Amino acid sequence: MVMLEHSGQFLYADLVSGGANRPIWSRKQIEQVIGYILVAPLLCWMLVVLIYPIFSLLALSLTNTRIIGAPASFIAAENYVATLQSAPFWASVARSLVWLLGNIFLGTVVALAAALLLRQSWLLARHARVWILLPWVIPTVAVSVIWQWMLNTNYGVINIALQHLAITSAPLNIFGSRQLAMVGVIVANTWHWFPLSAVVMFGAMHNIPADLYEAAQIDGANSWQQFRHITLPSIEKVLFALGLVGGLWTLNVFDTIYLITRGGPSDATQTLPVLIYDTAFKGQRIGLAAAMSVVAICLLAALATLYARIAAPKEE
Amino acid sequence: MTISPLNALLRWVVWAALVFLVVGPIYWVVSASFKETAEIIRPVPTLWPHRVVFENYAYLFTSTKYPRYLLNSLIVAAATMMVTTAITTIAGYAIYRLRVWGADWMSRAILLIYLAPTTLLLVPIYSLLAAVGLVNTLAGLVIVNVAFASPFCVWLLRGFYEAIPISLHEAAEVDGAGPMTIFWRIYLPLLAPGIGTIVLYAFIYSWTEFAFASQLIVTDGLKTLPMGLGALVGSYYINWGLLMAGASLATLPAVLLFAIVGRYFVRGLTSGAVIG
Amino acid sequence: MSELQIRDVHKKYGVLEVIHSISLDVADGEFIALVGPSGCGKSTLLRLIAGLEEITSGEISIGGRAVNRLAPKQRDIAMVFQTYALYPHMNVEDNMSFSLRLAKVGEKERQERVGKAAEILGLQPYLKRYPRQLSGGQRQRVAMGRAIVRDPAIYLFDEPLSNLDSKLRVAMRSEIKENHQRLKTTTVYVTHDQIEAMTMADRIVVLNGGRIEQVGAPLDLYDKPDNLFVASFIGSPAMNFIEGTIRGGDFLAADGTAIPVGFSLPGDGRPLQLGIRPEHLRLSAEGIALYVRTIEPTGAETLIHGTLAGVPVAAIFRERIAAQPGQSITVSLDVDKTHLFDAATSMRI
Amino acid sequence: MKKLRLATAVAAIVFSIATPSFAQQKTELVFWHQESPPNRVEAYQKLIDKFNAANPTIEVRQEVQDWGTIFQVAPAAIGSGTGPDILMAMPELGTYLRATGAVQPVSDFVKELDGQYHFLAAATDPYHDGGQYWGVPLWGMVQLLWYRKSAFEEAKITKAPATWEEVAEDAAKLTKGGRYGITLPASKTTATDQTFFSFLKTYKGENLFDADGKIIFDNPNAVRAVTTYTDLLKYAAPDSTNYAWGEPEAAFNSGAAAMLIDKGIMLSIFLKDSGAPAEDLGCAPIPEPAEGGQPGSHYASNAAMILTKDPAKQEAAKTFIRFLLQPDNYGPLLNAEPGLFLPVTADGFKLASWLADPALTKWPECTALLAKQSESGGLYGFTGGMYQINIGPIAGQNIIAQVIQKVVIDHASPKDAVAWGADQMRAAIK
Repeated sequence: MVMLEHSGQFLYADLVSGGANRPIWSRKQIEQVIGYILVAPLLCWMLVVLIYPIFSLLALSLTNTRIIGAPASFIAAENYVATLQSAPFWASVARSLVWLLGNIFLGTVVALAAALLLRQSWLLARHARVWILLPWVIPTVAVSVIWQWMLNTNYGVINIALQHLAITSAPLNIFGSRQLAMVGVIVANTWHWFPLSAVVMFGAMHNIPADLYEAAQIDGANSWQQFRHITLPSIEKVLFALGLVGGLWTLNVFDTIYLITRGGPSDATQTLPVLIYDTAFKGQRIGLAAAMSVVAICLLAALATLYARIAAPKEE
Repeated sequence: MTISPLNALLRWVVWAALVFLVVGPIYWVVSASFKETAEIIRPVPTLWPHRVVFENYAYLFTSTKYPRYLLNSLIVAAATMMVTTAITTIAGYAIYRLRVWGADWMSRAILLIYLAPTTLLLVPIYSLLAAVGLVNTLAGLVIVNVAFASPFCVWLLRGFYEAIPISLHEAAEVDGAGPMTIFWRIYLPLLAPGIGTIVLYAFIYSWTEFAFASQLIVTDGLKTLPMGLGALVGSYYINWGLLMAGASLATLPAVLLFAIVGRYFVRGLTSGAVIG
Repeated sequence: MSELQIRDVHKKYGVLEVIHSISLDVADGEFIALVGPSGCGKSTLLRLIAGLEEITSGEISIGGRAVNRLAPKQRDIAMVFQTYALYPHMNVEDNMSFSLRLAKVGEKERQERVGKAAEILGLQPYLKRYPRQLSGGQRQRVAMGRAIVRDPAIYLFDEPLSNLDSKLRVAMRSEIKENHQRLKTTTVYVTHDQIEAMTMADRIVVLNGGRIEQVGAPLDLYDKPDNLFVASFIGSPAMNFIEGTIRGGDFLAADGTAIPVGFSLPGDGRPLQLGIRPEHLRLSAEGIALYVRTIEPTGAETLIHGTLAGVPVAAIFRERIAAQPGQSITVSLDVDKTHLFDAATSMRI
Repeated sequence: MKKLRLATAVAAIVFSIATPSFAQQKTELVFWHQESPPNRVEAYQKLIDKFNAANPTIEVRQEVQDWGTIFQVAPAAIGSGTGPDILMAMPELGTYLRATGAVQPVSDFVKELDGQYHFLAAATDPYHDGGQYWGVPLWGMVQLLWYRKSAFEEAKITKAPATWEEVAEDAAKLTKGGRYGITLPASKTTATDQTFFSFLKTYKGENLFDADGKIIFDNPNAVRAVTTYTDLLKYAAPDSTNYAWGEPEAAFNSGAAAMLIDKGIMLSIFLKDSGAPAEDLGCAPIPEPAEGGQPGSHYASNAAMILTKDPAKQEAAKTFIRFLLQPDNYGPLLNAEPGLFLPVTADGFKLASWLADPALTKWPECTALLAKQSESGGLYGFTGGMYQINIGPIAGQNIIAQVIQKVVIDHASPKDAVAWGADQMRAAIK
């Protein structure tokens, strides 16, 4: 207990001083213990709120539960067989891929362009770094209202503008046609999320040393070459990480699509989360929806692994 | 560097496009909220309200519980923000600095959480919270929001932790500080930009969250803003003016918050964080 | 009493052993320098002493007290880091008094001790400044000040001058030495710069590959290196080596040049290395030919790089040399200043 | 069990000591409904305040839910004990919730009220199953054909169309210069389900099930109804495929469309949203096919379901429902949204407190038409005195609306679309 008054660290001192020279635990061991105590709240939180529900989902997927609270019985893998044989399931997997690729493509392009603009040093650019995030801070419900409203054929400002500018002759029936509906929700979702990517990319670009560009200019590189050979490689890691996290986020987006199109028209925007939601609550087959979810998680994991294999930047 | 007139023009055009893209839709909705309904749904839209009316807002405040929803949203977002920041900051310390056994595994696994589609977890999480009597409480909502906001925050913190030289940690150890003292007196002050970033992220996450709020909350007095806004897309009829006012108001507090502290968020995202 | 004893210390990272059985005694008040090429384990050894790393086996004791499993803060040491590791969010005064505050030293005493250290280091005008507002040398002083206020049993320095420019480095070198002479605190000083070690330390420990090659006073190491490694490491420009054998009273170099060394050894014929420091070559009318490649006159002396007996050598002369690159001069060896090493064991003979 | 009871008793005692004495015997009732627009909530609150003042032993509290999420929220809430004591349900939601076992039969109560006010059969039937009534209807909703008189005059149409063929003709004439002849929803929503059902009913295709509960949706009548509906969509805005509630009304009120098939809600919103005078709004019964049709409309009654198992609360709930149906209160209840909510009792249609609302007095003939149309109304799954407990998944997945989308978006023939829809329905109830 000699250390106690010296350090004022009760736990630490107690553990250390089995007599000043013969501590019970070493510094590393104590750090480990404290480390686990510190990480415990987060881990427990994750285990209880996320991991445990995933397992109960697993249990649910083996029953024929239709409605929460209604009696159900164990039916082994029947739901899985039904899922794997279900054409709508695979169709929505395909739609999810379209949704993913569309968002990644559009999102990356717009965010990159915005990030390049933000890098300029004049006043507007410096202020833009903050207000560009506005679309991201808006609740998804509001985002869906905004875009439904603006893309409406009768009084939507975008359609009216397009006609006034004589780009289209008749109003574009965006959420009423199979192809355009997907484009419409991708645009709305991109608008909501691109600011975050843009700022993260800008951050990565911000850390590129200026002398790299100076050297390139002396070597006679034009703007495109500078972008291609300096900017892009320097933010490669960030792009990869954004692709991974952003991709998973995108695949699991439910509210944007549901609030705008409810998966329609017909089933044109019924991605996996929408199908699963419809199956669970509209079709009243919670058990089947749980099985679909489990299959979906497996597909996502496979996709993420594949992506990591192919797209991971090489470590020097 | 001199800029040719053509380039200058191009630059203005591109910037105008960006401003239009970001602010245009928001302006459109906010301006609509000051219009009469008949003007909103007119086939030829008006760029600004012909007659500025406040009836949509007046109606929103007198006839709905919007102020209450606003308060609930603020409570939930503030609580989510505080809890998330607390648990992810200390967890980040354990994972990225104390390097507890399994730290690499943990930092990777935490992101894998995003594999699980949120919509599917509605049912099991509801049952779980019901079992402990936390459905239809703001606390329950906070618990869920923290769980979903945390993984990204831990991930963000990595760059901030790694930007702090390990020698500072060692110097403090030599100076006589234990692991917790080092955390409080060395890391916390130096992490400020990073913490600013996750604080805002967690706040915005909770602020915009809709799916779980609409599943977990059934009492009107406990609803959050997105739910209140969702409810305005009412049964058999939509009052567009009210909806626009509702959407504007749901946006406003987050915008205000951002106007005040947004630049710290951006600075945090750009300076310390070398994500990868 | 603050002597440091290191007994048979090993350090392994998994299967990789980076410190192989090191034993060392440092007397109270002694200034010890740990030198060696990068990766030799000198920094690791320092960190083991500090408690920042745990030893795998063996024992370290400070002031007679085993500290193996004690945390750094319990070892009564102070350390100055290569990067200074000043707390960026604290001003100079707070940086220096941080350890005192942790130890619950009263406000008055704290101010006193910080004031004294600041006075010694000339830091009084900067006490309220933040590290980012200081120059490199000032930061270095703050780092030292942080150590001084502690009044610890041992100071540990981890290459503290390597981030400074050469002029400042020389100045700080003497300052540290001055402080040591004033405070008389046991000091372990890690550096890769053998000049620093030579000028400052009471004794130098030469490390290589996780082992101690030689321990000794600077000039002992210089004059009587135990082995080829120490011989080549200590001294700048480094000692010249010529491979060959002893034949009679001469050293017969590999290219056949006979170099008179004035002594003979038993067991003639085994391969040897003849070592001679650059300043121990003399100009002489007759002797061995030194083919000149470059000449670097510094005024006080002249440094010549060239070839002697088929091997590259450096030579330093007090005289000015008129020869041009491409020409040859003749030199002789200062025979009592030559060193002989067994080429197989690399040990001194 | 003994321990539990003891604990409950102790808790009850502690509770009663801790609470002020006047609250001692108060029965709390939680009342859920999905009528979220603020004016409706306000109207309900007025009634509830009145009730609470008149009944010091009962405390009713309304909690507003969302039609969009009620199917997922209600069972979860009931299962966890946080559900309501009274819930306003549509028939489909009723069948859905009965699976949880929480819905209480109210046969005697319905009979008592029927003796007093005389319920319409169309209102009570969808809540009658297994010899029991499972809900007390409180209001009904029915559709009419609405049109802009000014547009008709401009197109030189002198009378409202009475047949679907006339609707098509008029729509063709009306469609010009940025105006569409008609607006119909064709999205995957209840809005489409309900609008289309009016067509289905007039084509005598209203029975989705036969007497044995087998799907018989794939019949020629249904194909004719789909054909008519989808043909009319040619005169509607192209984004009708995304119209849910709100958009058809907005299109009509903004003048972008000249005809609309919708509920009586037009009476409450037309003036404010269109900016046009009251004379501009015309109404007509739902048209019928020129040949082989019958009068009909989508008609849905909403009923109060009692979900509490506590007898005291059940009694209190009945007191509250009785209160709502009293002549003084019933009018204000219906006029929470004038025109949209219609009486479900024969007596109700004569009620002065209902008819007095300015929105109704402006269009007396439309009000009368709504009452008349209610008599020929029906609801899929509950036609001809049937009660299909399986209607939930069919309604929930909007299969009927999907049939329309099959034709409009995927260009399937009406026949194939109907056959596809029938298969979907069979799969849904399997």
